[in-house]
Amino acid sequence: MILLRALGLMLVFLMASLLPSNAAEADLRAIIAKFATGTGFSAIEAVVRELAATGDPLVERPLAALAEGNLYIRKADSMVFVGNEAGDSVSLLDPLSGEKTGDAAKTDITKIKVNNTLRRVIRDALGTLTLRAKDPSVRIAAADTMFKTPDAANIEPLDAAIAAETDAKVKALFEQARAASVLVSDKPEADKLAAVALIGARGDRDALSLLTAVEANAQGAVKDAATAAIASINSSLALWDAGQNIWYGISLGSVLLLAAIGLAITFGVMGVINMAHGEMVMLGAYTTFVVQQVIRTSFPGLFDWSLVIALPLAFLVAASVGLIIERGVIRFLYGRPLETLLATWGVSLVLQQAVRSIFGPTNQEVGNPSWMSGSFDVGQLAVTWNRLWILVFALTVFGVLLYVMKRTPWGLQMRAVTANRRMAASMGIRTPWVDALTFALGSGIAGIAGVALSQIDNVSPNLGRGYIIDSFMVVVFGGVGNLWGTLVGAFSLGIVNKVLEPYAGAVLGKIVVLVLIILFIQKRPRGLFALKGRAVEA
Amino acid sequence: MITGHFFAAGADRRIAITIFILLAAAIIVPLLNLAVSPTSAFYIPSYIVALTGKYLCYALLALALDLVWGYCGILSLGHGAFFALGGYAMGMYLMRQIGSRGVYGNPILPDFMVFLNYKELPWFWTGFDHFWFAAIMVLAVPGLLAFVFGWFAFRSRVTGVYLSIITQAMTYALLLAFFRNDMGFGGNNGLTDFKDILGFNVQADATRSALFAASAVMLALAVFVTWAIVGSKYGKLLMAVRDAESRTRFLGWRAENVKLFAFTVSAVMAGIAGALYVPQVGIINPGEFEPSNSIEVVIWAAVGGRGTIVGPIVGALLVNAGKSWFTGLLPEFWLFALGGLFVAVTLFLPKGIVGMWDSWRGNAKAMRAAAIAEEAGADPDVPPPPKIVRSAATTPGAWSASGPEPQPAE
Amino acid sequence: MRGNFSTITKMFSAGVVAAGLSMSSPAKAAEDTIKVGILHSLSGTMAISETTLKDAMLMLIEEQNAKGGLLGKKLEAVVVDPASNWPLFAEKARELISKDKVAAVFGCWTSVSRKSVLPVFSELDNILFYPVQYEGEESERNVFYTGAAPNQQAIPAVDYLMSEDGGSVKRWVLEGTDYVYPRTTNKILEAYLKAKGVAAEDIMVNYTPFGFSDWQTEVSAIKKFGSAGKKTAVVSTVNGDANVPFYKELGNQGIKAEDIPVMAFSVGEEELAGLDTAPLVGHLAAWNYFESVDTPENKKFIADWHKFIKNDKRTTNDPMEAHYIGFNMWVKAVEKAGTTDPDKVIDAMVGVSVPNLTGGYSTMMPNHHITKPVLIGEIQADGQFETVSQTPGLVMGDEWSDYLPDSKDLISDWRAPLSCGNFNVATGKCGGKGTN
Amino acid sequence: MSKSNTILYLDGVSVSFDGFRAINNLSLVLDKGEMRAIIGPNGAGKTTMMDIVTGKTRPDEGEVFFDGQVDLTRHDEAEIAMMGIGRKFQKPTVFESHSVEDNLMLALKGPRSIFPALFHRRSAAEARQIDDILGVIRLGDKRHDLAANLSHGQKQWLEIGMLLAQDPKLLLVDEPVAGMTDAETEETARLLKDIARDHSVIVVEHDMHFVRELGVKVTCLHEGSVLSEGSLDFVSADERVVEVYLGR
Repeated sequence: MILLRALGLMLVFLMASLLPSNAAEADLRAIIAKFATGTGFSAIEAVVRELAATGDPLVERPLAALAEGNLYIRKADSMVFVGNEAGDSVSLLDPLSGEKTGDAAKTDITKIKVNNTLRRVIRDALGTLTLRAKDPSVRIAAADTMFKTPDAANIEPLDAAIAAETDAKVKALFEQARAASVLVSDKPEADKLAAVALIGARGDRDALSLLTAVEANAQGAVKDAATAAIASINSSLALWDAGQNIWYGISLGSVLLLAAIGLAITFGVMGVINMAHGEMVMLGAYTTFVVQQVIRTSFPGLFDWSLVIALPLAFLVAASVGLIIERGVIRFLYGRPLETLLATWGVSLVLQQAVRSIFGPTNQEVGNPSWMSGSFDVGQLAVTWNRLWILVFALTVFGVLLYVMKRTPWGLQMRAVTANRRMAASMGIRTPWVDALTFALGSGIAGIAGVALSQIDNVSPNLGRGYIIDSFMVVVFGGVGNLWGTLVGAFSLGIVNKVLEPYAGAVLGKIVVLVLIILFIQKRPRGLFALKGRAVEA
Repeated sequence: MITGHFFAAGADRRIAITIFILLAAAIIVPLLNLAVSPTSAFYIPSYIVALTGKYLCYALLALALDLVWGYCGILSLGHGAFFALGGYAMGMYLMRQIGSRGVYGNPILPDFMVFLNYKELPWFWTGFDHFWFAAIMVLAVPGLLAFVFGWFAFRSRVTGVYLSIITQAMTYALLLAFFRNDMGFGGNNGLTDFKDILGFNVQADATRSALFAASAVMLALAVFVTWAIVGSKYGKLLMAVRDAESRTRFLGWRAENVKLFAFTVSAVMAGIAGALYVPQVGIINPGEFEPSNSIEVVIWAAVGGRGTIVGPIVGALLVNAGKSWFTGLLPEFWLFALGGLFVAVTLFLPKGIVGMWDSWRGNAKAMRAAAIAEEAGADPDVPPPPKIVRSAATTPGAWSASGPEPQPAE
Repeated sequence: MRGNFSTITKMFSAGVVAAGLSMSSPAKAAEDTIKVGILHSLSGTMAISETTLKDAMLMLIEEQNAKGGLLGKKLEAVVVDPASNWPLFAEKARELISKDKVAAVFGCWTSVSRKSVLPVFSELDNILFYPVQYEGEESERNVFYTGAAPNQQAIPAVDYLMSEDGGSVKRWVLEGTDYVYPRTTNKILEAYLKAKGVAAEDIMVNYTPFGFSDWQTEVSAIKKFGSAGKKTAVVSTVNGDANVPFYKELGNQGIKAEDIPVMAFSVGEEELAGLDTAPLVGHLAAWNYFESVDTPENKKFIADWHKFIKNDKRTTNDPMEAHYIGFNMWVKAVEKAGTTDPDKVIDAMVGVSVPNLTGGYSTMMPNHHITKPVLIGEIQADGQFETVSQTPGLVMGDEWSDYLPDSKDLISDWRAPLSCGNFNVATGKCGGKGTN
Repeated sequence: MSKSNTILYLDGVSVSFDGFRAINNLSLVLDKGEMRAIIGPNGAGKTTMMDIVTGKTRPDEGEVFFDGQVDLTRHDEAEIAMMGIGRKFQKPTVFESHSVEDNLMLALKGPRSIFPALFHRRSAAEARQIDDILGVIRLGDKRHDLAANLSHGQKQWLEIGMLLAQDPKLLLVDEPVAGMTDAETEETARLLKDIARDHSVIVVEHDMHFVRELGVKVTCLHEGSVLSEGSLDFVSADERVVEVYLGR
C-alpha cells in the first residue's frame, strides 16, 4: 500500500524533474529553508502554512515527510532534507525532487519536531493539495479531512474538484465536504439549509459532530434544521448502537470460544481439569512472537504471512508440550480428575516461569499484519478487521474440530475412549495413544487460539491467566463434553456481557454475567446442553 | 476389626497430640518472644511469630476446606471468598478503631473515603466500631453467604465440577465487586494502616504474640470441633454423602441439608481464619478473593492429605513455609520449585503426606494384626463365618484406585 | 545463603512448633557489607513492570561497588520476590529488615503494595524508596517518594492539552483502571478542570477492571463522546497490562492522535515495547523522564543498562530514573550522615541534591518528595517518546493536593521542629483535619 | 381398578429421554403384602420404572400412587424413602469407607435431620436392631470391616440389610443375585421370601432360576410397557415373551 503510493509518487516526481525547472521552485526552496531558522512549533506552523499557500503540488513531499517526522536539518549547513532512516545513518533526500543527496550520521542532523496540532495543520494543507490526486483513496482521505475541518476557503477548490470528479462516491464525499464548509461560510441561508440536509443524510458520527457545532453557533432556520437533523441522526445511531453492541458481543464471544475450545477437549471430553490450558494459549502467542521476530530480521517481506506461518507452528509447539504433559503427568491421574487440577496447576506455574525466564517478564511485541489492521464500515457500524478475522477463525477452528470429532476414525476412537475406556480397549483401540493424542489436540488448539489472541492482547507470561477462568465458565455453562454447548455458551456470554456493558459498566457487567452463570447452573445443573437420560449414578 | 480399633485409637491420639501441640505453642511461642532476651538461643524473633501466626490462619482455612472437600466431596474453589469476607469484617472494625488518627484526622471516615469525597459512612459500615458486632459479622457474613449459596446449589443438585466452577465464579464475582471503589471497601488498596485492636496496638510485640496465641487456640478448637463433627453420626453421614450421595437419599436423608450444614460450618471457620489473619498481616484487600488463592488452599489440603484432620494443617504449614523460603532463597526460580512440588505430590503422594503415612502404617499394622489373629486362632466373640463362597474375589486395595473420590466430570 | 538456611530451619521448627528445640542463634549479619533490600515482584501480575526495576537496582549497586562502595564497605543487594501478593510484600519487608538487616529498601510499584508495607517500615524504622508515580495524599517519615506526585505529572499534562500547542482541548475523557491512583488522580483532575471552567457535561469518567482486554465498547464510547463538535482528549490512567489491548483497539477503530489524543500517565517505553506503535504516533504521555532525552547522563545510563542487561533492545523508563535518583540520594545522605543508621539517614536526606537524567538536579524536599521536570512526550513510530513540551523549571512534588477539599490545608515537613506528615495550616495542628 | 388396597399403583406412565421412550404407557399394580418379580430384556425399562417410583425421575405423564393415596410424582427421593419405600440398586451401593455396622446405623429408621445426627448416641435398642440385621444378612463377623473390603455378594447382602434397617413398607430390589454363586442365590431367595412375609416387595431379576425359586407373580416388561403378566410358567409360555428374549 505504502509502497505503491511511494512508487506512484516517485513516478510523478520523475516526470516532474524531466520538465523544465519550475520557476517557483526556487521560491519553494526559500520557504523550506525557513524550517531551519524558525524555533518552536508556531514558527514551523507558519512555514507550513506558507508552503501550503503556494498551492504547488511539489510541497506535498516535504509536508508529508514533516508529518511523519522525517524532515531533518543538517547541522553543518542548516540545509533541510527528507531523511530515510537506515540503522545509524540517515540517507538524505532533496525535499522537492526526492533525489538522494547523501548520507549523514544521526548525530549530524536534527529532526524537525512535530506535534499533533502541527500534524493536523499539515493534514489539512495536504487535503487541499491532494483533491486531484490520481489515487481515489487519497482523494477520499482528502475529502474526509476537509469534511472534518470545514473552512470557507475550501469551497472554491472543492467546487473545482467536484466539477472534475468522475468517481460518484468520491464526488458525493466532496459535496459533503463542501456542504460542511458552506455551513461555516457566509453563504445565504438557503445554501446552508441545503448543506444541513446533505450532511444530515450522511448520518454518521462526523456529521453529528459537525451539526452539533452548527447548532450551537447558527440562528433561525439553519439552527432548527440542524436540530432536526441531529435528532434524526441520533435516533438512527441509537439503532446502530444496539447493533454495534451485538457485534461487540459476537466478537467477544469469538474470543471466548477460541480460548475455551481447546479446554472443551481437554476438560470437556477428557475430564482433565486442565489449569495449564491458559499457558498453552500463551505458548501459542509466544510462538507467534518468535515467528514474527525471525521474519522481521530475516524475511521482512513475509510479514503479512507471519500469522499463517505461525498457526501450524503454534499448534505443534502447544501440542507437543501437551503431549509431554499427558505422558509425563496426566496419564497417571485418569480417574482422579480433581488431582489433575493440582498437577496441571503446578505445570502452569512451571510453564509461566519458564517463559518468563526465557523471554523476560515484559510484554513482547506482536504486530498486526496489514490485513488485520484497521476497520471498515457497514452502515454506521465500524467493524475492525482483526475482530472479524478472529470471528472467522474461531468458527473455522470450531468447524474443523467438529468434523474431526464426528467424522473421522480418530474422533470416533476419541469418543469411544471417553465413553467407555475398558470397552474401547477391548475393541482393540490403543487407549493410551488416543488419550495422548486427544490431549495434544486440545493443547494444540489452545496454541492456535494463542496466535489469534496475540493480535488483541498482551503477549506476556500472564496471558494465560486472564483466560482460564472465562474458559472454564464457558465450557461449564455450555455443558461439559458438548462442543455445541461451548459454541453457544461462548457467544451467549459474550453478547450478554457486551449488551450489559454500556449500561452497567465493564466491572458490574461482568459481575452480573457471573451471577447469571451461577443462577443458570441452579436451573440446569449440567449446563446448557446436558445429556438427559438415565444417569448411571451410583 | 482390630485394625479398625487401632485406627480409631491412632486417629484420636493424633488429634489429642495436635491439640496439645497447638495449645503449647500458644503459650510457649509468646513466652519465648516476649520474656526471653533477644540474644538468647531460644529467642523467637517477632517476625517469625507474625509469620507463623499467619500460617496458622492458613492452616485453619485449609482445615475448613478439608471439612467439605475431604469429608463431603465438595471441592470448593471459592473458600478464599469466605476467608476474605471474615477478613473484611475484621478489617472494617480495625478501620473504625483508627478514629481520628488517620492522615486526614477525620473521626468517622476512613482515609480512603475522605479522599474519594464520601460525605458520610455507608450504611453497611455502621456497627463496626464495636468489636462484638464485628465478631458476629465475622461469623455471620461468610456463614450467610455459604448458607444462601449452598441452599440453592445443593437443592438444585449442582455437583462435582459444576459446583467447583460456580464457587469459583462466586469468588471471582466478589473479587471484581470488591475491586470497585464504588463499593465502599477501599477498592484495590483494601483496608490497611490499622492501629489498635481492642485497645492494643496491633504492631506491638505483645499484641502480635496474643494474636498468635489466639490463632493457635482457635485452630486447636477447630481441630476439636472438626474431629467431633467427623466422628459423630452426622460425620459418617457426611462421608456417606461423599461416597454415594444417591444412596443416602434413598435411605431418606436429605443430602442437600447434610452438605449445607458442613458448607456453612466450613465457611464460618474460614471466616474466623480470615479475621485472625487480617490484624496479623495488617492489610485486607480484594486480592484475597483471587480464584488462584482458593486453588492454593486446595493444594495445601491435598499436599497434607485430604480427608484427614491433621493433613491440611501440615500441608498449609509446609507449603507456606516452603513458599516463604523459596521466595527469599530462589526469587527467580521458586515457581519452578513450587510447581514441581505440586506435580510431584499428586503423582507420588496421591493421598497427601498424612494419608501416605497412614497407609504405610496401616499396612504395617494390618500385617501385624493378621499375624496375631493367626496365632490366636479364631476369635471367640465372632460367630463362624457363613459358608459363602466368594464369587469374585476383590484384590485388596483395588477399590482405592477408583476410590471414594468425588467424581466431577461425567 | 547461610543466613537463609538458618532461618529456614527456624521457620520450619517454628512452623511445626517445636520451638526451642532446634533454634540456631540469630543469623549473623556480615559486618563488612552494607545490605540493600530490593522488594520488587519477580512473578505474578506485576513482574512485568517490576523485574526491570530489580535489574536496574542491581546495576546501580554494582556500579557503586565499582566506585569503591559506600563508607568503605561493599554494598550487597538482597533480592526477594513478593510475587505480586500484597500481604507477602509486608512479610518480605519484615524479613528484609528484621532478618537481613538491610540499611534501606528500594521497592514496591502498586499503591497497595506500598500501603501494605508502610506499617512495617514505621514499626521497624527503616527506609523505603518508592519509585513510581502515585496518587499522593501520603507522606511518611520512613518513605521517600521518588516518583511523581499528581502535580508532577497529571496537572502539567492537562495544562499542555489545554494550551494551543496541545490542541486547546475542551472536552475530556478520564479513562482509568479502577483503583486508587486513577480514582484520586481523576478526582484531582476533575476539580482542576472545573476550576478552569470546564463544564461537568464535558467530562466523562470511566473505569475498567485490572487486566481488561476487551475495549471495544469503551473505545466506541470515547469516539461517541468525541463527536460533540468540541476538541476532545483522553486522559488515561489505565494500568499496565490493559494498555496494550486499549491502544490496539484505538488503532484499529481509527482514533488518530490528531483527532482525539490520548494522554497517558502509566504508559512508558516498557509498555510500548509490546506494541506496534506506528498507528499510535502522536498519542501522548507525561513523565519526568524519557529514554529519548538527549543528555550525556542519560546516554551513559542507557549504555550502562544495555551492557548490564546484555540486551540492546531493552528500554529504560521513568521509574528506573526514579531509582537512579533515589539510590544516589541515599548514597549521598549516607555519606553525609557517616552511617547507614536509618534514623540519621532520614534526617540527612532532606536537602540532598543529585543529578537526574534529564540534565538537571533533583532535590529531596522536606515532604520526602523530590523536584523533577515534567516532560510531555509524543509516541513515535520507533516506540520512543519525543518530548514536545517541558516545564520551564523543576516542579516540587505536592503530596497533599490543593484540589481536594480535605487535603488542601495539609502540608508535610519532616524537618526537626515540625516533623509532621500531615500538618494542618488552618488549625496549626499535626494530624490532618483534627477533630472538627 | 381401585387404588385403595394397593401399595403401588402405576397407571399410564410414560417417560422419554431425548426422544427415546424409556417407559411407554406402563400400568402396574401391586397389592399390599405382595411380592412381584419383574423380568424383561435389557432396556425394557425396569430400572427406569424404579427411578420413577423412588422419585429420581419424574414421569412425563401418568399416575403413580403409593399406599393408595400418596401421589409419588409430587415427592422427592428422601421424602419417598421416609414414607417407606426402600430401594436396592442394580450395582451394589454401600458406603465403602464405613464399616458394615455404620452402614446399617445410617440406614436405621429414625429422625433424618442434621442436628439429631450431630448429637446422636447409639441406644441399646438400636444396637439390638443392628445385631439382628447383621444376623439376618450373615455379616456378624464383618461388622467392623470396611464395606469396601466385602465381596460383591456380601455387598449385595449388606445393601439388603440396609433396606431392612430402613424398615420400609415396600422394597424395590434390583437384580439382587447378579454375580452371586448358586449357594448365595438360594440363600438370597430364602431371605427375600422371609422379608416378603411382612413387606411388599418388587424384585427385578434376569435369573429365571431365582425367579422360579421365589415362586411369585411375574411381570414381563418390554420397551417400556407390560408385555405379559402371570405366573412364571404362564409368562414363559407366552410367545411374545419368548420372542423378546430369544430374538427373532
